[in-house]
Amino acid sequence: MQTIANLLPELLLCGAILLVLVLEMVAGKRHPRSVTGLAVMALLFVSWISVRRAVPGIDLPFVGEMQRPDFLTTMVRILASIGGILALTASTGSREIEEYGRPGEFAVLVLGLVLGAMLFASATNLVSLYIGLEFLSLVAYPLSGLRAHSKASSEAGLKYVLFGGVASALMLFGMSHLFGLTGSLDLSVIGQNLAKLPATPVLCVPLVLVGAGFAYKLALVPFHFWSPDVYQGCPTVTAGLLTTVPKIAGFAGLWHAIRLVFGVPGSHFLSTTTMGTALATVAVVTMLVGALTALSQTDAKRILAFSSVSNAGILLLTVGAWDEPASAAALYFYLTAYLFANLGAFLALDLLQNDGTGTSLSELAGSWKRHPIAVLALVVCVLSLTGLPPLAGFLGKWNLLRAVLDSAMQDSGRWMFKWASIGVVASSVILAFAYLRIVRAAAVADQDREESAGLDSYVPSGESPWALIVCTAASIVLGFGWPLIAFLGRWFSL
Amino acid sequence: MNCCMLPGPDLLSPYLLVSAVLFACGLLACLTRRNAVGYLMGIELMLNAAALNFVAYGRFRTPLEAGHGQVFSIFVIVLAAAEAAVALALVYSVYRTFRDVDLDQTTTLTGSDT
Amino acid sequence: MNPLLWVLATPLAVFLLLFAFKPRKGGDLLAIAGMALSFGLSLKAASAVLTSGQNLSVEAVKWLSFPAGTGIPAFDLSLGLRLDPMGAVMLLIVTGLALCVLIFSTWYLHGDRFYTRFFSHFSFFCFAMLGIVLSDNLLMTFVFWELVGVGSYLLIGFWHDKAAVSEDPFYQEMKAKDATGIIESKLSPAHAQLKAFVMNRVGDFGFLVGMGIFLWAALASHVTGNPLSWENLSLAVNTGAFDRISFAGLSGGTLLTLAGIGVFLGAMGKSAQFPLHTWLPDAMQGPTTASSIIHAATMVAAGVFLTARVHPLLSPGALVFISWIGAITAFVAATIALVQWDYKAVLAYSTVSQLGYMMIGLGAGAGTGGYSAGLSHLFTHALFKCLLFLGAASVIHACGNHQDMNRFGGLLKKMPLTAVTSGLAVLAICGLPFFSAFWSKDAIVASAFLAAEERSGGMSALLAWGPWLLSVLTALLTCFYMTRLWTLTFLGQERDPHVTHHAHDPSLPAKIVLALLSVFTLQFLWTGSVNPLAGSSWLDGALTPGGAVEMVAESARHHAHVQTMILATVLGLVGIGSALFLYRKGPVTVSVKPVWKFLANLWYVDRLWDLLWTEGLGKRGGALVAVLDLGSADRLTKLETTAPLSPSLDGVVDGTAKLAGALGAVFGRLQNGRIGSYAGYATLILGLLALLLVL
Amino acid sequence: MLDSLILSLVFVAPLLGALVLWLLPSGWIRTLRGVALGFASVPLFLGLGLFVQAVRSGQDHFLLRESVPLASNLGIAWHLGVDGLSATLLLLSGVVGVIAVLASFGITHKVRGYFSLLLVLFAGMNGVFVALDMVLFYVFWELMLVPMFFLIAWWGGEQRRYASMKFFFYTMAGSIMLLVVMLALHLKVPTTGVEVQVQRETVLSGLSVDRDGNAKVWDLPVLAADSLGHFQKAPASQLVRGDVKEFRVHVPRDFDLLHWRLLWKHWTAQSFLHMNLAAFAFLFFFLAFAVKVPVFPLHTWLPHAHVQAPTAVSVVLAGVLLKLGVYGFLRIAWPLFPTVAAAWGGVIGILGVVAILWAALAALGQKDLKRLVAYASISHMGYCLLGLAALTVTGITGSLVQMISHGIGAALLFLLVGVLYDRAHHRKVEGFGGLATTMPAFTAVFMLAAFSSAGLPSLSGFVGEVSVILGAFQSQAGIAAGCGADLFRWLAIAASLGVILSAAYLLWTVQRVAFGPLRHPEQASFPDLSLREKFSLYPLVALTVLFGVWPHPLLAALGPWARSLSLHVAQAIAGT
Repeated sequence: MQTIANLLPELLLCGAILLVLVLEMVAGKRHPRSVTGLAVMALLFVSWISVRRAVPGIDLPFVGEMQRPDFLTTMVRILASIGGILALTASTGSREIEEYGRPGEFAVLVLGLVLGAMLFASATNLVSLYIGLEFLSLVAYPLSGLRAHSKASSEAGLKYVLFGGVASALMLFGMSHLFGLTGSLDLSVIGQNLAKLPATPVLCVPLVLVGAGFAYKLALVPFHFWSPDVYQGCPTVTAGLLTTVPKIAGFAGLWHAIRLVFGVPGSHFLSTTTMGTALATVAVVTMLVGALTALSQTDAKRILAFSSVSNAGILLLTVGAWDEPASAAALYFYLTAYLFANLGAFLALDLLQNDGTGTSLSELAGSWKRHPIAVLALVVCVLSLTGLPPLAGFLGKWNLLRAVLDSAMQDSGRWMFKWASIGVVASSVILAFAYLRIVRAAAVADQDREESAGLDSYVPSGESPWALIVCTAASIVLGFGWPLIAFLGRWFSL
Repeated sequence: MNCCMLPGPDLLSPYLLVSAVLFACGLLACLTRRNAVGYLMGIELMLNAAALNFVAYGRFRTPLEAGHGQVFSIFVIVLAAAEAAVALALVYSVYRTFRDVDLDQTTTLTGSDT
Repeated sequence: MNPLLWVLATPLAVFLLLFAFKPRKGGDLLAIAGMALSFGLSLKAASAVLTSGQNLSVEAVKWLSFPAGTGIPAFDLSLGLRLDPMGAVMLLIVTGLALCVLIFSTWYLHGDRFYTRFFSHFSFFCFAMLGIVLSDNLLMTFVFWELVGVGSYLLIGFWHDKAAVSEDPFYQEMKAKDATGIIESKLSPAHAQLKAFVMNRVGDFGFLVGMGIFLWAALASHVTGNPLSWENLSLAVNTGAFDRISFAGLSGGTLLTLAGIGVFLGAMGKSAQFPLHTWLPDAMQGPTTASSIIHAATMVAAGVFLTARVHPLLSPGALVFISWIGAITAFVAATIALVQWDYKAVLAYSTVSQLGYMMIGLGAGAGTGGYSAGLSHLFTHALFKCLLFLGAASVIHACGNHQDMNRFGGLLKKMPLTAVTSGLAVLAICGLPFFSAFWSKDAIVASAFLAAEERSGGMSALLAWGPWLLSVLTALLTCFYMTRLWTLTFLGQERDPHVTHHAHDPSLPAKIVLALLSVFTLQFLWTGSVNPLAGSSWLDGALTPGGAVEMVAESARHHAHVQTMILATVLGLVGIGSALFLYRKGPVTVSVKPVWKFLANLWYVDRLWDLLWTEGLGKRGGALVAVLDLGSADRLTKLETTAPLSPSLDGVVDGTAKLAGALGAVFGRLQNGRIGSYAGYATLILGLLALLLVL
Repeated sequence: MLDSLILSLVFVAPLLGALVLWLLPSGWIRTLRGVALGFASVPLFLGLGLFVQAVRSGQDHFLLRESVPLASNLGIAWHLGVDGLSATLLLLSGVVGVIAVLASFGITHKVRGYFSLLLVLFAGMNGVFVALDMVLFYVFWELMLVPMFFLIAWWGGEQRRYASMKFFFYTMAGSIMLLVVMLALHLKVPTTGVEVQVQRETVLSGLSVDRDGNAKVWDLPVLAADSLGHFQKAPASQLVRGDVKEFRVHVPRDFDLLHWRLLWKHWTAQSFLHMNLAAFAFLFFFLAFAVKVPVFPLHTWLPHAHVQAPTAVSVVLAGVLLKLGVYGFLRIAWPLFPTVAAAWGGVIGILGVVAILWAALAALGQKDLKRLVAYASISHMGYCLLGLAALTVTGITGSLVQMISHGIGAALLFLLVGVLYDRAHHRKVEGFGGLATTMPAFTAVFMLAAFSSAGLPSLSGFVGEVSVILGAFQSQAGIAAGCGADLFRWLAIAASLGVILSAAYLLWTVQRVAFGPLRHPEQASFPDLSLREKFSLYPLVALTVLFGVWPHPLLAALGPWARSLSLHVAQAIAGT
């Protein structure tokens, strides 16, 4: 019972989902807002609970060997719920979502996504891992295919589900062989059994297959192809949500899995160094491919999609760096900064979209005349993604590089990470150019077509601007969070 | 591995072979089918291949571990069903918008066109 | 306050006042008063110096001071004033002439649009010039050197909005036919001032390098005080500072020669020595009175003055170089002067030629008396050339700004004073006995002779005797073209009445100035005796070089002088006679055609400079580099849209960006929208990886 | 605490100003201008006060310095300080800033945004000049990027988008590598810190005494070997007596630029990515700063930026931003890696001279006045590089003075081009001619500016150039760079050629624009300088003449600084 209590947030969310469904039935038509409101309340409560339970240094015991809500997980829970709250708030003013007309369903899906994220983040068992992954996906598919009557949206949904299916199948196949190899579903046991095995390459195949599943969730090369199409096609708010919350969960999950499986001292099997090098290689390829591809894109959402690919690569370094507390702190802060900046950027785009324009750069041209504030927010968020001081993104990047280089210098075997750090700055420069094209289109370029031709100005009802404002403000304020990263470093090292 | 050295007629390897073939078929289907539904079937095949593996591996281990395997395979079946449901819904919506479920037609989202 | 400071400060104060307040009228009086004041003070100071032989000086003030570094002591390039006998004479000449010219200008420029501006700029020039005369170190000399350049820049461009002579009908009909050597479209005050400054900069480049080497040497020998002061420099050189440093494998004497030649390059620029002389004739675009002092009497002589200043530092090698440059300049300029129709142009080229003479003298070295000869020629020339220019001013003014000698003639009756005074000056420059140049110029030729005798031991006869030979030839030419000038202008009958029939002598003050100056054409004023062979008595202090020199035997010098005297007189009479005979009736073109053309085209030196410098480096080279840097003009217009890649630095930068973009596009093309191929790529790569692991 | 408060003011005031502007209604244009001017002038007064102090002291030490830990376990501190160099540059940036604001009064659209961005830009500049913590330095360094981008992109000319993108991308590409470099340097110091040997002179340069009379360099206690050879805290008296030669200092792991000055030996022993760490770091610091200077061949962004930027922004760009590059060399690259700097001195000197000549020739070939002046800037910054590479006191002092005088001179020239542009709405050289008749005052200032940057004695341009050239002649740096002792003399000679070229292109321009007959009749109606223009031009003219005639303040403030740098490098070379 005590251990179940450690899943309190998850349980609360389940309850919330039921409540929302009920409320949807009862009052969905008359007070659509109330439904969203309830969902937001629930998430607020959950995050409050999580904050209460976020005690540095105290890892809560396993929950039936399935979940292990350690400090990182608890913190991730907070992030995920914040993401959910922001998305829900934004949805109330988003034309795309409003037109869909069933706020309840959207709310449920968002809650589900957050729940899935929480489960995936703390999974310590093949089963819970797989369920978490599937949960995330199964909620994400309808989210992206939300606007069933729009070609783009439904195509996005379909692509997502088909590609996701293949990926999860690969993962599952890998899992099955892993099970066969080690005779256990528990990651820590798997780790211990693997440690006894010799490091023959063949034995790595199942691991690679399992990795494929993660790669798909995190959109790492070569499993990133789906992401630009899906993010471009699905509603912008959703895209914002899908580029952040699942990634947060995915990295937390990967973090735990890697450490449980390979963290066994005196292992004959793959050493942490080898593992790190492999991850770093994937990371470098991912960040460069993502950045370079972003250069040639002409749609703001696609640019952001590829940038999220590149960012995933950068984040992957912290997982491989293995310098436990420091890289955990780095990972977490980067994720936080990334959440606000990236979600903010998408929300801003959504706001600009509301009066019927698309998100292609040519259509964005001159939008600063129509929505100066929204464009300002967009610029701030994008610059934060660029990693310019004094914005949050810079701090994240600085901290991440610090952790990565630190671990690289402690172990000469991790030479790859030194090059990876060069890769990080290289991809940042390339990405900067891509981001700058968004800024230029939205904030500098004049409208080529005459002012608001055929644009019915849609007044964003509700509180949606607040979400954007929060994201922007956070992107600025966190930039001064030097003490905060210092604390994070200390907390995670406890 | 020790499990493969067991005496008696029934061996692990045939199971593995079957599941491997299943998996290959599924993957092939995914890569070649231009029809969304066909693609889905491919996925189902792969999932089943994995499920089979779980049961098979469990079969040659301690009862507890066998249980683990079977439980997992049940989960797999359930989740596969759920996924199929969602997928088919999306296929349907694609059909409504495109009047077609040919995957070569549903390619409006590429970097190039915009 | 020390008189020297007043001498220097007064013109500056005048300039600042006039520049700041730009008074409608009274500016001229202020300037004259100021100049009179500084002339009076100069008299006082100079007489003190010349009689006592003691230098006057003003305490140096810190200017550029640098703390000590590793191996280099702390040093302070300070500013201080020093007046020695040589400077004293120069000081008198500068202030005196300036005063005269200012007075003359009140008549000459009367009613000009920029009347007052002339006086302010002129005062500025005087300030700078006096700075050179009084400076006690090399850097300060350089500073005022440049400021003098600015002064001349301002005064050449005095009529800044005047068009080029290519649009001036008078000029068009005056110019010698097929005289394409002059680029008329680039001959205007605006062009001339630019040309003058940049040409001087070419020389100053050498000055800077020389100064750099000298400073380096001086610091290497740890002198105390300002390492560039005249004393410290000669101290450093005499204590073998140049043996302590080496550059480009050179050391000691050779390096010293290099440094000396470097500084002399500066002098070449200012003193219009071949091949840097081309700016001076163009400078005639300025007001004639300005030319009379800047481009005839003092500024151009500053180069000679500097060379004399650094004379103790010059190695024998440098001296040979100097005498050759001087000789070539003297000869080339004289030949060009033969064929000019422009009254001022003749004077300009004769100035260049005479400056060449001075350099020959200095180049001949101190022992041969060349040093003193060169300096004394600087002084005498300053006076009679100034007189000639003022005469030119009154002639040109009288003839309605015509400068064409073809249209003059018979002015003797109309403007006798001008004619007589100019005549005296001509005789002086011809160097006939009892006239000033007889004593200075012929002394130069004599010293060249002695120097040649000395050197002929060490080097080929041609190299040794060339300067002397050229100087003798030039003596002949000088007499010829100067007489030609005077004859064509003042003798014969009026050739173009409606040019000359209003002609009359200038107003009284101007007349007085002319008369006053003409007095100085007489030799005894300088030497103190009517005996042509007597050396100067009261100038001795001014003309003795700094540092110990062993003189050539008195007898030898006397011998040389006598020879030269006879030679020069004969040549002079020949030149004068032939010119009188030829031009008594009016202009005639006597010469072999190609030679005439060659000379009329100024030996094509201007052309060459224009080709290499202005057109070549300036226009073509500049344009080329510009394109290599940013790409074609076409590219620069299309930057915003589709800039074509061009082989330029900037193009390379954009090229790399484009390359990255292309690479990205390749990845982007994989994104074909087909989910099947996506899964394909993914599993393919995965499969390869698995394969890699299995095998 | 007081020190860092005062110092923070130099960038906090502009930031506050930006905030205030943001709160004001965008309509009140006069108020906005007034407020901007007010807040921009705060750094000016501070700078002036500090500069006067620096001149008075005539020493190389910090007039104000304070370090407050920000995130202790990250080794980051709020470490600000001002010495002669910073003070002089603060004064420059203050003057240029105020004048830029004055020159911006012509801006009429989006006034509020314009001025707030301008103020943020100032904050960045001044911040860099006072920051003594690497991270802080970097933050301020990058802070300038965005405002500059928008200032060009919004208020710029017809190709402003291209120019702004190029500026942003080029500068960021140059500097982002510093992230890795600074972390590498930081992490190569053990967590417990490292004990390094220091020369006595080094200690004396930052000597302070703690309560019980023990010597400290900056804030670190100095250890000296006692009779038993144990290293104990050294009493200051012992240090001054100079009987002990060998000292040690225990340097913690942090980002303190002053501490980092002590670590060059430690880093030279480390390696990073198969390269010597010191060399690696120097290379990237050099690149980052070289882009800003700009050093040939990394200069091609500058002409675009200048041509497209509005006048006032060009003024700031040429007046201060380019100086930041050289400041980076002086504050970080050279002091932190003296041996590497010395070893690469030859290449750097050559780059400087190539810039001088190449840019001068390019300037000869320009048809656009602004682009011409831009190339003039590149050419003149070449002297800074040469003097720096020469490593003689004279040379370094020269390059410092050249920075200041170029800051004034270039600002002047850009303002003058702006004056023309406001009247004619184009900048083509051949589009003008004979303006002297209609605009005498303008012509006078124009000539003075041209003469000044052509290095005419008695104007500020001369002092820097001549010192650099003379310094190069005395330089032995060629030996340390392994290029032979003569190298720098040849370079000095080549640099002297620049004196001819600069006179050529500048005076040629003056001639084409101002002299000769009036070429375009419609320009006869051009008004001469307006009162506002005079207000922005004459102070600079005054400074040019002042520093030209009486360079003593500059030399007194900068000379000692140059000396200590020169000695620092010399000792380092001797030490290895």
